[in-house]
Amino acid sequence: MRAAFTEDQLTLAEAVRTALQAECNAEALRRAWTETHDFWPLLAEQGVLALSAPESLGGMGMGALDWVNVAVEAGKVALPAPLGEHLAIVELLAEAGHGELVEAMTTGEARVSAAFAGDAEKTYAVNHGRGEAVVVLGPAQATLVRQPVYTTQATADQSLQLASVDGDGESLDGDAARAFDRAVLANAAQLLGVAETILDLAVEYAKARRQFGKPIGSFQAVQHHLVDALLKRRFAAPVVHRAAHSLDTDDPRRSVHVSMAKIYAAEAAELACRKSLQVHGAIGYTFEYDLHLYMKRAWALSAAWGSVAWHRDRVAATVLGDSHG
Amino acid sequence: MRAAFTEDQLTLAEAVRTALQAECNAEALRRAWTETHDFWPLLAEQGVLALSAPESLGGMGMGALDWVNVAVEAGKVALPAPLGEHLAIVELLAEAGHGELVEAMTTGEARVSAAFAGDAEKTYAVNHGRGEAVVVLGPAQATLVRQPVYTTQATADQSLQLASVDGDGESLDGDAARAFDRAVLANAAQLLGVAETILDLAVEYAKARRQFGKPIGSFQAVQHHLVDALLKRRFAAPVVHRAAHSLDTDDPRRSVHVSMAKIYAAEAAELACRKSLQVHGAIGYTFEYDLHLYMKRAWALSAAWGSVAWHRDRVAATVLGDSHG
Amino acid sequence: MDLTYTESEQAFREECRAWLEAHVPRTPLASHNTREGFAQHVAWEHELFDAGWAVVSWPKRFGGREATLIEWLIFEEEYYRAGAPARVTQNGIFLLGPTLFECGSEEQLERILRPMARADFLWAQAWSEPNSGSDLASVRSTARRVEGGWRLSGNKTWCSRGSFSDGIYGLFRTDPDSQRHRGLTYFMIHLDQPGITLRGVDDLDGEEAFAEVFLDDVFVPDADVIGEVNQGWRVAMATTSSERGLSLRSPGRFQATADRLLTLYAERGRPERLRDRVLQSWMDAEAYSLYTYQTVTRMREGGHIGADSSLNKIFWSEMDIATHETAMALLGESAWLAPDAPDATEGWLHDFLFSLAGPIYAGTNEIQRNIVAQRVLELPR
Amino acid sequence: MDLTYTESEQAFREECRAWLEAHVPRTPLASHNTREGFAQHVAWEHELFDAGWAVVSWPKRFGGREATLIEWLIFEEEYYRAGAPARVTQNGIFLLGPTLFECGSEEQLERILRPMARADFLWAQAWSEPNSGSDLASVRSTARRVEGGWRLSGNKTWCSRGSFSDGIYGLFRTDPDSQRHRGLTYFMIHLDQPGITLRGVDDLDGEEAFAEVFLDDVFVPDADVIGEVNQGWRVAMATTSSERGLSLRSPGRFQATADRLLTLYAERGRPERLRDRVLQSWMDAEAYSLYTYQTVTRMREGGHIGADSSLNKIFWSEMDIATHETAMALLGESAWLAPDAPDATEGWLHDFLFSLAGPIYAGTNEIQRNIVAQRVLELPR
Repeated sequence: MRAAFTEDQLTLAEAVRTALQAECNAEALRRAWTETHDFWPLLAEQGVLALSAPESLGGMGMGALDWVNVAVEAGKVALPAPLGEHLAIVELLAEAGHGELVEAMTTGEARVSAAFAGDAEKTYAVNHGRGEAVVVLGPAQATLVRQPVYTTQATADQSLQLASVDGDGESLDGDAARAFDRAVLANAAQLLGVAETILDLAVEYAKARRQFGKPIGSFQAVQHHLVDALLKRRFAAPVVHRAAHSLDTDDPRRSVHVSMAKIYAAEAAELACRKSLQVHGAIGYTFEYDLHLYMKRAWALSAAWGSVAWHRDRVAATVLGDSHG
Repeated sequence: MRAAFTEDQLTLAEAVRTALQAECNAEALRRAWTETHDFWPLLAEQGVLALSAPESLGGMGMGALDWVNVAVEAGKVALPAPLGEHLAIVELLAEAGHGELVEAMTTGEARVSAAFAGDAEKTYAVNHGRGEAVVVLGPAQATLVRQPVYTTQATADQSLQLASVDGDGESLDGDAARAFDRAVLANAAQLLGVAETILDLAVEYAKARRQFGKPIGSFQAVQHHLVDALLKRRFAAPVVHRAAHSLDTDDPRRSVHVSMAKIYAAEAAELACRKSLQVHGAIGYTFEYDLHLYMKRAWALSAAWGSVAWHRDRVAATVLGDSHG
Repeated sequence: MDLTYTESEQAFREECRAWLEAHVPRTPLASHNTREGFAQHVAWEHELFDAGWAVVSWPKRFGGREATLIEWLIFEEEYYRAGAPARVTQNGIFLLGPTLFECGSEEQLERILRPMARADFLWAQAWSEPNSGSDLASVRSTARRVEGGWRLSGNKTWCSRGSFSDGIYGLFRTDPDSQRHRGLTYFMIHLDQPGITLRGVDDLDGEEAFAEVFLDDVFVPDADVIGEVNQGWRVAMATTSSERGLSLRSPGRFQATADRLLTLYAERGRPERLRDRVLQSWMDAEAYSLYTYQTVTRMREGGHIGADSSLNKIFWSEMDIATHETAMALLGESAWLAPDAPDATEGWLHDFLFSLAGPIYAGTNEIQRNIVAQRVLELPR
Repeated sequence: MDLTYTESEQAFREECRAWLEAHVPRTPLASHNTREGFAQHVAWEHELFDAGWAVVSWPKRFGGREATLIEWLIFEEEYYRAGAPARVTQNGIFLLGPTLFECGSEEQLERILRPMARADFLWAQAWSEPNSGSDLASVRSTARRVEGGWRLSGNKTWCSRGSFSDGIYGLFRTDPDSQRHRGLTYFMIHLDQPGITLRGVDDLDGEEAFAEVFLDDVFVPDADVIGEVNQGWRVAMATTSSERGLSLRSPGRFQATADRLLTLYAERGRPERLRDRVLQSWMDAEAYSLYTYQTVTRMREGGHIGADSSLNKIFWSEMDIATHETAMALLGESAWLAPDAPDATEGWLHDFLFSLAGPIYAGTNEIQRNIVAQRVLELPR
């Protein structure tokens, strides 16, 4: 038992952090609203796109514990690209015999996103809606839509292009359930990241902003708001890490652990939004201040890949042996 | 529309308050653990036992709006007697032709309690377990157990004697549903009262207790705890009052309104317990301080006559048209 | 306690309902935080005023119909139930208006109230300064005595819809040696005066919901001072306990939202997993309404709302967020689609974002809790 | 990240489990907050110590088995899973013990640790004074220098199970001119000394869970001072970041409770209406365990727990209440029956009441939140 990441894992995440923080700041997110500010070449160059692909196909064959913190870093900067989806599906596509496609994906030449096949009528794929294919992925099945018909759907989070997906799909012959769990984990990891940024902004603001002759961060109510958000964020992290471990070890309770990761990370991010906005006050409510860029991402991520309530049902079905919802 | 009590109603509650506060203080509650400290003669003398009985049977024929604040006063002092049950059932017994029994009840000679016929296997009657009869009352049926076999069941709330009830019962030919709603309302009103006492104790303590060179009531965290409890208590009151009105006017949504009264009052009382204990700190956790007398009553009342979750199901069934639980 | 409506209250409700059914625009207006939408809302306000519905509780001579407070609540219920437009006059009729009723001169009432109520002259509040948000008394903007009036300089911010308004009102320091609450005076300022610069500030929706106003030696005549010079704090506080003020947020809006939530829940197939949250929102809207009816009854019988308005604000603002969060959860991924997306669902996103401002504006909920602690529970400062 | 147990960890677990299965009393002992029950618990501690399980992570020479921190967590998991008795030695082995390891002399270690661990000498903490609860530094009790030691006077309170203990430890003001944190010294005091009066204080259960201790010129030899004179605050604080301290509350207890809750939920027919609360408790116990394994790993690799222990405490204390509240809700009316009532259900009532003390003792959660705000988030005071 050693509940900590390896040096290699931390070094990888650190390298990605450095690259992302340099390129994907708030200014870049704002540019992404109007221009096509494309981070995919950067990710390819950093080797990030190859992380989870099999070595036989030019990938690095890394597991969830290796890339989970990369996804956290993507979340911190609200990376406007479906990196989590990419990391989740390459292995499935490889299993299903789409080796060439996977090779092209690891270099960034081919772009394949994924969409959650949940209870709703429509499925939405995040970003590069113009990608050549979409994997429609549920907890038990996966289909590959080769020539998807996209309908672009603008969202509150302007840097995140969403598209509803139509088109014929072929069933993918691989471990769909595992790929689904990877997608959920990547989503949870990004939520963890964005929660941290949202909270950091509030802490910095609380130190700087003065009212009643002192920094607002010295007021007990403000302090306790921020501590509550920190608490949720801190206790969510090990839950996300454990889910990565369970994916890599194929733990019999893998799906429970992944759903818990989503629940804890999403709740942490949502609480961070509430508390951070409240501590900021009016300034946090404006378009010119950066907070909303990250809040909107948090909300979008929370709604994607199954809501908290959906995942709670999934955990309950296994743990409590009931079949609610 | 006039959302306020009449002068008469307020005067009655005031008179009962004066009598109860004089007789039923914390000292009296402690005495009630060991001695039989009987408040029934006092209630008879004050006319309280006759309030809800028909005038034809020597009662005062008063409605729920008239007695609801009397029940609040009983809650404030944690009256160790099944007054709510009494107020709830006299009308039903009169309807069912038990006029003589009702007459004896209004003078305090006969003692009849009531027990909730819920989902659980057992039914428990509050206090005077030695009473000559028990009405077993559910949302749709009522039976009168004439010679009940009691098994005394001590509870955490030592001043409140509970007994499980066995024995043959005769079905009561009256409006059981209405009597049940009255019992729930009386329970909610007492919760409202005891919540107030619990909160008052905390406010007084927060003013007196000093730490870090000032009263703890000047710390924002303590202030906000108490405000949260006050908020719940304040917004619960009109919900309870409306339920009384709906009983008196036989509103088509009477049962929804009564269940809401229980939900709001119980949650207010439970939050008052949590916040008051926290503000008191260790002293509130001791047997020699009075807080626990009222907290234990709040918990007991909350569990009686259907839990919050039970009543939430009842409201949902009508309002949301679903049949959960 | 009589929670049934009198015949005349019932008649008033039916009159409201009939008029609103006949007149509320069938297609929703554009957002009132845009210039185009604001103009549409102003036109609606004209129609409302001309039919006598703009300020029902005001005296007839100012365009009201002298409705009781209960009737005002009924009007609000019907207004929101009908899905009628947001009130762009609200910072006039619910904030400045009550202030004038309490502290204004007869001349001011005559001159200002009707144009305010008819949306012929639009008012925006200007309470905050860049360094004075929660700490309302730390005003730095100044007013200097000149012949016939004052010269105002400084910087006011978070003026809602200030970009589309004709005037603002707020506190300025008239006694340069004064500290905090003392030495402030309550001014009304026309935005077309020389020396005024306005910068629009966009909200979370990206709409120009606020303005920052820079004042450089702006002239304001004595006639536009409310109450006494250096007594501005008292004037501002008088408003907060006014029965006509925004402090008494009407329950109609929340009940209408709760009803929409119930509809949405049914449309989405009554998902069990969200049942308790939907139920809580509906019950809380009821509770808020019942509480308000008790408050209004007390006020009709001579009581004051006082610091209770802070309890109100905490309750409705937190309820409002919870309700909209639940709606977003019911909608799932499509909740976050922009209004112009093909699959967008109407209104909830905008309203959710707006609900988040509730615990911030008009005094943060932290400040409100402080006020309740100190004034209702009488805890020490 | 390797969340699987090594072979030796697994072997350790099996050894624990086998011993506990063979030795844990089949009938629960009487409450350790009663004199009778306390004695039963002391006998159990003897058995535990003699078999080498009392202080698994301690050096062998003091009766431990030099287990790793991970093994200690495993031991705790097995201990609670087995339903073994509450630890009456806990204020010794988890609080005073770590203090001695950090700051005690070799002589003190030799003299005090084994009797403490075997429950031959029982220790109670004496941190609070009647006017010094959350404000721990406002100590008024004094110690006066005398030949060979000190004379202590004052009043300590909330000494858990003080009525059944042999000694207490706490801070006394040795520099009469000092203020707050300065000038305090850390003493161990034998309760059989002349000048000591003890008053039992009953808890919510009506059991003598606490004692108030009055000291009137009580002699304490120099040998019973821990660390340096006037440096008591530093000594007390050193303990809070000790990896052996109570500050690292082991997850085993909460996981065992969550498992019992799941059983209760199934027994009560899985009432849908309480599902999400049951689920949340189970998940939170998991989350707490995962968090603790990360903390312990960090500490094994040279890290310190520091102010993080405050985050821990907030989490477990609030989780513990929620879990017990849910159990009470599952039990309904019968939840509140006294232990001797015919229909009583075992244990939950007592444990619920005890859970309520969690956010109060060992520093209220308000104080813990202040600490996290100031030391972890580095917000200004």
